[in-house]
Amino acid sequence: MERPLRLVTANPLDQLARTLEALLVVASAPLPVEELTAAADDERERIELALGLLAERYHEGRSGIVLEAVAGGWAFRASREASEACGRLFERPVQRGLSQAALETLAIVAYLGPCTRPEIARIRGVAADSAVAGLVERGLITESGRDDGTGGAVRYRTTPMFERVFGLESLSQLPRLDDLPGDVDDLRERLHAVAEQRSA
Amino acid sequence: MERPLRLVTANPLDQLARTLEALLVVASAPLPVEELTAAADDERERIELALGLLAERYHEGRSGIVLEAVAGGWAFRASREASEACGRLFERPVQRGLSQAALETLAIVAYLGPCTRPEIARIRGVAADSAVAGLVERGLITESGRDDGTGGAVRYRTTPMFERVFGLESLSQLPRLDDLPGDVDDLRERLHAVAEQRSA
Amino acid sequence: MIVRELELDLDAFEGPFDLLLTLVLKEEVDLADVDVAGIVVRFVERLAEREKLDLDACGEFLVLVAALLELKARGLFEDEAAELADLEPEEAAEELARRLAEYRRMKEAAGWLAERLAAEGDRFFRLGPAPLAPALERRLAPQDPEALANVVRLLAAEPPAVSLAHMALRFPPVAQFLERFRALLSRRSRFDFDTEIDGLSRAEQAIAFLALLELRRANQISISQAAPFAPIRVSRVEQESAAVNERTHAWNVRSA
Repeated sequence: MERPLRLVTANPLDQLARTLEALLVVASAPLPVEELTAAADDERERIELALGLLAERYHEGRSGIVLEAVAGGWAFRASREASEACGRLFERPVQRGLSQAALETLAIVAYLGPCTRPEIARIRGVAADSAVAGLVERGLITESGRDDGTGGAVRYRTTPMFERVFGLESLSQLPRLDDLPGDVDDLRERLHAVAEQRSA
Repeated sequence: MERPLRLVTANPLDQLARTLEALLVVASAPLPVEELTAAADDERERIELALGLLAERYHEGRSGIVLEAVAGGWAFRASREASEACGRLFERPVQRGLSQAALETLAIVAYLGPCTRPEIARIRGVAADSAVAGLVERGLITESGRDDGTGGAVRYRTTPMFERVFGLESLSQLPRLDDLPGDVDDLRERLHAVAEQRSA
Repeated sequence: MIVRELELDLDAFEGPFDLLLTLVLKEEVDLADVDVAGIVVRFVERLAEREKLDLDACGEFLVLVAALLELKARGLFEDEAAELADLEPEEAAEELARRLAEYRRMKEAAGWLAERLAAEGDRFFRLGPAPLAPALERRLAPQDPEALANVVRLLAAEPPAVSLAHMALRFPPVAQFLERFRALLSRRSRFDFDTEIDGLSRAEQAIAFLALLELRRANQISISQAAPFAPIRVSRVEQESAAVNERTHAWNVRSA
């Protein structure tokens, strides 16, 4: 491990290359040369030289990290050699369950029909933003118009994917809540009333 | 660039180390050794040896990419040397620091969590709602079920992001409360000093 | 030594003790920010500089600091007033001390976190997915619909009834006692403080005492006490003399 270090230290571009490595490992999108130049606060030619150096070091077959020039700029990726391992990492066993926040949000949307984030937050007593975003991302709920026609908040409803995951042919197959009001409006009222009590 | 390669190739762990590099550069959260072991499909001891090798290579001062043990796993980050350049291009995880209220709330959740907003308010003597909301928004704490499993208040715990931002391998790295410098002792000492002066 | 002139140098306040009390009473300084321990240490240091033990000053100081501490403690645990009021004084003191210690530890922990954040704040790491990573496909295992029903039942469950007893025992504002004493003095030229506060909780008594100090500061009353622990007599100050005295002695609450 000693020799390569000395080799690198001898190179005047070394520090610049290290800065670029750092920028590339933090980036979540390919970085154009202009952005690298601005961030490293150096000359474009030197940036390009340093990138060349890095491309050689982070090269297929030599390293598990590979530097690649893509449409949008430069980015690190995993080596092809490791693609099987990466596949195992990303196709990790299907996710078991949903978080409490996700489950509550989903249950409210499923039983009450289309609702807005503010309403979900009011019933739960905590902000619903990230739970709603997560469920949309997984395709379990989706936007369904706006409250009061146009101007209001976005409403969300469950998707066919939701029905598949929960093994339902339709929403009418949701388990009955015998102990609670069967009518949706009454149930909604009850949930709001309890939420208010809880926050008092 | 030739010599280090031959050196590395001579090492039987080399291919495994390359695989780990690949996994770490694409992962979006710190990877626990178990996950690395499963993805690389190798033995745990060998994984640990290879990680040691990588930790030496990707070390502060030697590389722009630094490997660290954090939040219960292993992850790459940018070297501190490059933090200025990174600051020009990326947001810090906690951009503008944390208010005293936020820090106290975070301390309570980290030490006593999971806990509810009323519990936090009881210890701090003031409502914790906005501090909790701010910390949730920054991803430092997250919901963790409800009190007593009943319809009680939502409980919160710290996230892996919290451990990453604060550079903790796990919550057990937090100092024991007894070990924190208490000004109670300082106070007692000063009173003793005054008393001694008096009797002298 | 005159307690009200005790010079303080605290984080939240710098100046004489009587000014601090005034600002606290006017709610211009948050009592939660006042380091009472710092006041005690300053007083003890001043006391140590003297040849003789000043018992008067000690007594006065104890009364004022006790009132400040109680106010502060109550401020921290407002919602717990009822619960604490049910305890014996020693138990309540013990409980308050325990909670204050807990809060203090959390403040220490918050301080540690602040230092840690300052030291580790320049660590940059990727916050999103890697640029060229395989698309993450999180497939969800089949779920039991009964879980949805259970969650709705949970959200619809009545929360446990909260005792509202503390509403009646809520800490009265200083203004309430100010009004009460002013009203009393509009009917009578003097009254006995101890009789007036008889039957009140200790916290209420402390507030009443602070109201008394405020009236004295505004030069609307004079206070006398025949001996330590003797009843405190409060008399109305006549308007003419009040105007004369206005600027001279803002505070004059020393035991006789």
